[in-house]
Amino acid sequence: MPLYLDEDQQMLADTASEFMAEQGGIEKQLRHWRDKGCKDGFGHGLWEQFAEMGFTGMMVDEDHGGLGMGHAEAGIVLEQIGRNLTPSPFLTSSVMAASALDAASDDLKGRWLPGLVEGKSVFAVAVDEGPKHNPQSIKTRAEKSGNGFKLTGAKTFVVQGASADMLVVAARTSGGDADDDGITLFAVPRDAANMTQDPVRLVDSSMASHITFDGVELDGDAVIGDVDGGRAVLNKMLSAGRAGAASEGVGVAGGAFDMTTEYLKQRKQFGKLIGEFQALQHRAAHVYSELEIARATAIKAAQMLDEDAEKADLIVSVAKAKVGKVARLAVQEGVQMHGGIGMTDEYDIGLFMKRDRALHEFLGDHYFHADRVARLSGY
Amino acid sequence: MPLYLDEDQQMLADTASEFMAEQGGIEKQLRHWRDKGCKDGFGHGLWEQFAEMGFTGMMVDEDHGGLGMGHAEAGIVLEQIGRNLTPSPFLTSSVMAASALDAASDDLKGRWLPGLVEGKSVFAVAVDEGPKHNPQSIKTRAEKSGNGFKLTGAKTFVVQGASADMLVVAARTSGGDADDDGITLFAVPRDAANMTQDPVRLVDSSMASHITFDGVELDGDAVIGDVDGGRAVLNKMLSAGRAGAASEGVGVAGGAFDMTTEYLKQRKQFGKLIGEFQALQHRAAHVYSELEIARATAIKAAQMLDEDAEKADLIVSVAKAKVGKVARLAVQEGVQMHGGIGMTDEYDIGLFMKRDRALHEFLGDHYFHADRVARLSGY
Amino acid sequence: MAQDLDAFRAETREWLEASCPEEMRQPVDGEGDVYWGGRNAEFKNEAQKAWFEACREKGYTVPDWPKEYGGAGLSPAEAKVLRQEMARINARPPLSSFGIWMLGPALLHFGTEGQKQHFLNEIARGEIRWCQGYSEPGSGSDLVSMQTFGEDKGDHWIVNGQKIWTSYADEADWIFCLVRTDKNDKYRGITFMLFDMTNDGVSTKPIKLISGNSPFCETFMDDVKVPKSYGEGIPAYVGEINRGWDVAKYLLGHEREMISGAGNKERSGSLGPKLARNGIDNPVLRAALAEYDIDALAFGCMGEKFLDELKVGKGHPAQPNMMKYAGTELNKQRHELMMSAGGSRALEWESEETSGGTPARSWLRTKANSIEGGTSEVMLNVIAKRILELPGA
Amino acid sequence: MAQDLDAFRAETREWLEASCPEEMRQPVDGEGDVYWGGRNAEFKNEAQKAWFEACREKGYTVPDWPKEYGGAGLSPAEAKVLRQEMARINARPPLSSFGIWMLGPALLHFGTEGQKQHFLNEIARGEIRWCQGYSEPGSGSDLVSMQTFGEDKGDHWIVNGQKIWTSYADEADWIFCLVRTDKNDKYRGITFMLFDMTNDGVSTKPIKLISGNSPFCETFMDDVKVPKSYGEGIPAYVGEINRGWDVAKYLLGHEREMISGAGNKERSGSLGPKLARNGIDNPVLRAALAEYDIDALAFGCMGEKFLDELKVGKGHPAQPNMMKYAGTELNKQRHELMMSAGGSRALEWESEETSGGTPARSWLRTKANSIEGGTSEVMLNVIAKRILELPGA
Repeated sequence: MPLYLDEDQQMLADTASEFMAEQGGIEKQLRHWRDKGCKDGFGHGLWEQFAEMGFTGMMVDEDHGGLGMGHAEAGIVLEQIGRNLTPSPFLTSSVMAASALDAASDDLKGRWLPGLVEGKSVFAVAVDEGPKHNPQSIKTRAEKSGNGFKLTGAKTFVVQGASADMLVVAARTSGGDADDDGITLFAVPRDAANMTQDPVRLVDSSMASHITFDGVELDGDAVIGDVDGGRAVLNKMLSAGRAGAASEGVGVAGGAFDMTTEYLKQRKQFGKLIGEFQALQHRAAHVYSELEIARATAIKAAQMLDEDAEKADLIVSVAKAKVGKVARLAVQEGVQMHGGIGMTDEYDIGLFMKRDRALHEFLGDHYFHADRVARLSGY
Repeated sequence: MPLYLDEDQQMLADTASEFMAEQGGIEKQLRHWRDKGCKDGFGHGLWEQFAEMGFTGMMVDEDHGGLGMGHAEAGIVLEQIGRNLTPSPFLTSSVMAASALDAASDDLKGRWLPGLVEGKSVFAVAVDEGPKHNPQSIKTRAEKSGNGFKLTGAKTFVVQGASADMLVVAARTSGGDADDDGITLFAVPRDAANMTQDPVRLVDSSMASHITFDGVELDGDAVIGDVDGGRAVLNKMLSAGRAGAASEGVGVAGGAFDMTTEYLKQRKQFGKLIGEFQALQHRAAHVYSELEIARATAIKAAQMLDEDAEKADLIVSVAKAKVGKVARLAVQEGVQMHGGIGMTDEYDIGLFMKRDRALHEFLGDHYFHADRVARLSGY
Repeated sequence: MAQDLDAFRAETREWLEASCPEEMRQPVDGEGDVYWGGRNAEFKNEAQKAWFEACREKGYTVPDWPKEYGGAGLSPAEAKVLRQEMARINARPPLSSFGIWMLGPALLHFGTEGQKQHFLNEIARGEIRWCQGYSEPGSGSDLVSMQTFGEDKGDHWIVNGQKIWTSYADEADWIFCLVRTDKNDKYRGITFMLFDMTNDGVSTKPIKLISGNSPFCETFMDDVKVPKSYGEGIPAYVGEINRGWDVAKYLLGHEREMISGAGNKERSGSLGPKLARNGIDNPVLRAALAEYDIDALAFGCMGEKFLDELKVGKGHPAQPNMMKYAGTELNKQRHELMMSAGGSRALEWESEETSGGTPARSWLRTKANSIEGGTSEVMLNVIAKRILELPGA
Repeated sequence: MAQDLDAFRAETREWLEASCPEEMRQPVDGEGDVYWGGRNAEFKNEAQKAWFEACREKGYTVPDWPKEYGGAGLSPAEAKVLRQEMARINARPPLSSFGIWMLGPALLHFGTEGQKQHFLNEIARGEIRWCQGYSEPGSGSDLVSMQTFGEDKGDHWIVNGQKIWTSYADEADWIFCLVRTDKNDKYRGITFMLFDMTNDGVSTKPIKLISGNSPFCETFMDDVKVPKSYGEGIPAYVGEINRGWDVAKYLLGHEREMISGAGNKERSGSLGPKLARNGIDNPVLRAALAEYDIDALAFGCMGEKFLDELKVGKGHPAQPNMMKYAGTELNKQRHELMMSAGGSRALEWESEETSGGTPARSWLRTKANSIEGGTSEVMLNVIAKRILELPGA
């Protein structure tokens, strides 16, 4: 598969770009909900528009009302989401939870997928248990209890957890804290008893929950996939999320970079456009190079997931790490080159820096993925 | 002690600077001996001139004919050595071996120090046993044998080993490979039987030996300090060498940087002096900043050794690492800014890059010292 | 001499023991703990008041200023002892102000005797809170291109224009302000004016920063009447008319020196040991911390060298620019690493556990370090020109 | 189509099996293993000769050139199959030359039919070894400022001047050379001339590099007589007189594309797994390798995207400049890390264990990557100007 967009993908990119700029723009969405102090951190109306565009169920197979598209196409939408800093549950619901539900029973699919496709439901994923992403260690336990399970433990950094109708929760049903085996994924409905959410606003104005499970009773049919065999589903969901986050990160970096080059062409100091200063030109050209490389890597990672390629895991981590480093560079250079006004809330460039921080941390920062690249490479 | 040179030190700096530029310059020493294919890699005549200047024995106490100066003063001479790429056994003989001999018996001092002070003798140190510096692990063994010891093992990267009249060899007399205890230092004369040297030329035109000890018989009075108690002496010798190498590295970096800024003021392209291009100006200004910081750190490390300060070890590693990083930056920017002619053997800038490589590797590169900084800091 | 200092130290220790309330021996935890003085100042609590008043009586709000201007007239050595002893018990500064940090040094250097008597005493006693009017929307790095204009009306000027980045202008009483008084001379057409913020035509508007805080304002001047004198020997400007750029340059240098010196402590400390308390599991993050610690500890050595050289007048006069550049870039990196080590917890913007998002807000605040007081780019330009003497720089 | 390719692959495999001697299926280990052709060429051994001659007969020294010019006329898809099959058995290139890489593409694009017939066949058959005369001592990055002058004498020029960085000029037969033919027009006053290095007045002097090797020369032209034509329809210049800069620019672009593409394989591979075979004990070095591997594998993705886009004419025309910049900086970093991992052993300059200092010499050689074929600084200038369209760039 060539590493550029084919005709269909280019059409999708154009559609997504236009839609997101018009409906998902910073003024209309991010600032609007932020300044209102919205408890969701995103607009349900926009989510329904996502559904009308076919985005919400784009990775759901056609038998369940979706479009049966792949990571490459989701990445195209995510790049536009990133570029416009559009707050939405797309990554967690339509990419990650959808990936997990792909392994679920027909009953479970029938229960949750229609709402997703229609843009009525929002899903969240509960994996992390500490401030740094470490999915190898799962301490939240689900013990057999009658016909079902009883869930005990705590999760953190559950993005949009409080807005979610259903949470995909990774729990341990057997084995030790860091074992590969013994993981089970559960679809936990929002109204489950003995589940307490403590939602907090994050630096990028999104909401994330600390969640406590204090003996949450779950039916046996809440299990996604096989009992004790959830690691593979979890890994697939994480890969989908990481590749998606990489694509979104390319958008964040690209948006920040475009704002910055525009500013270089407008702002005058010392009687010159600041874009005329060679030191800034070279730094901008360097960011451009890095950004192109990051974009290619994100596309490649998505394609490899779609092809179920052998080294997909490695390249997904490479993409998450590379995009992480490059987006950080792009927002840092963006704020610095904007000078004083870059520090003001009135200008958007700071919003890119904030979003990069949260997105970069989500599902493993570049330190995590650099370490993973080394491990996967055998050193 | 303030972090600038006092009056005496300034005098020493002026003397050393003038002497090294006149007698130890690149044309007269490095290129001369290199182009002759000299098996020593340095000139014995210059070494005798070092003695006349009082340099060879500057750290030897006055009772043994030296000047009783400290690491700060040795660092002043070493910075000039670095700046002129002067090949000499100063660092290994006058700083490291002298530091070890400070712990030796009067007999041993009497045997070796006069030759050093007079510039007649050259010493080398044999610590490393693999391509990466790792003095914690000493596998070369010295077993009791009659009145003395029998040495078996192999050492590598013994700078000027083949030119040395005496080698300070770190060997294990008891304990396991990585134990702190059980190390003994020996003063091994050049003509010791069953010692084989395989001298090789290094990238900077210096010579270093791979040495095999195949049952080398040593008298008991070849022991420097206490049997089994050599770790402390070894550490002191290594600290002296590392702080000295940092000072020399500051000189290498400074010499390369000065050559480069001179070139920026001479070379024209696109109708301008290339030093007028802001991108190069900013890079040069950045190197300047880093270089000043590195210099301050090297001075501080030497002073702390002289004061036997508590955290001297930490700051010595900081200095070796920081200088390593900065000197590398300075030579890389130097070659790049010189463009094509920087790649030619005819210009000196490449010689700075070569010397930096070898010096940076000696006694631990910045990776080694970064790891050590973390360990010494408890993480 | 050393004996005198020992006596002074003992005396100071005793006085501090008696005068500094327990509550004032805690680290400052946010803006609320800082006492800025001024007409509308209120003390947060009795302890703050008592501590301020005790210091004011001793001249310890500005310990190294002469006694006749409200200071304690301490020698540099004595002032250092006082600083050390205050640091020993974690004593908070009794009074913070731009009058102390900025205007004071300018007046001590350029002011008339009348100005010193009048303004310095007010500052030392915390009666007037000052703000600084330098930057304008179109004049950031290129400060000298500023346009705020004062029309000469004989015994007064009529000032029109807009300043930006005026710290706490909405809470300040007076402003020291660069005003163009000659449009024909870029450098020699600026006057360093002092005037009351309650004058007609002065208005302010806070600027909300990405950190969510608003320590800076836009300040508008709309036909503001500024008299040329506030009485016998008290001109309303510092230095000479049209020579305000000399004062401004002096203060910029002073500011960079202060940033270079003052910021040292935090910036030159290693970070790894602190963060390691919560564990550093990731070896790549550990490596990044080690590389940072090398840079930070090395910068600490440079800070020491810089201050040592400053004391004896060694060192290149443009060296503060290098210190400002290196120190601020380092501090940004420090906060990046703190955020990375903090993980998702550090992302929180409003939670109690983070005292209202302190890590994230502090991180964002540091991004201004390399912009305010001269951008890193301007610092590099200055180094290239004045230290390296590169052509055309 | 795919079926045809399968057949071609089978056929190629069979031919290679029969024609490529065992000794030619080893990685090239130094200059001695490369066959450059030319008047004075000597084969290193029988196997090299047999392999070269087998390829020459098939047109496989330049497989994608038309048959009438000595190539095999392979389609891009067929050429790719041949490359793959040769790579599969590690087959060495039968012939290397600047004629194939540089002059050939220029002639294919700008040459007359007569030039193509004459020169391309010579190149394909390895009869003439070419070198390139571009840079001059005063004209590196600013190539167009070159001064070598050809005085028009009617049916010939008299050329005087000096070139530098002429690769293997001391072993080359002919040179393609930029010569100024109009001093009044910087860009439109250069002619792309072809002439014999045995002409009177041409002399060369090898340049010793920091790696100890001398692949480049200085080339001096002292009253060299260059005829304007080598026969009917074979002008002695490519393109038009005074329009050589167009040819030069085309070739520079081609060179950057080639560097971007060709260098990919090594540069886009990860390094950690290779170095880890000897153990990586230091966690900070391991972290640096992981960071490098991320950059290298990511650059590999970019390389793939770049080539995919090149095939269909997508991608910005200045994109090769970006690839050249990123790829060469990466390759330098690669060798820095290889040296660091190699430790003191890698410092050796002459030892047998390092095959005469290969690690160190290769490391030093890479420092030229970001200088030759356009410096990194020039690449960044081009990106700023042509892609980002920044003002005044």
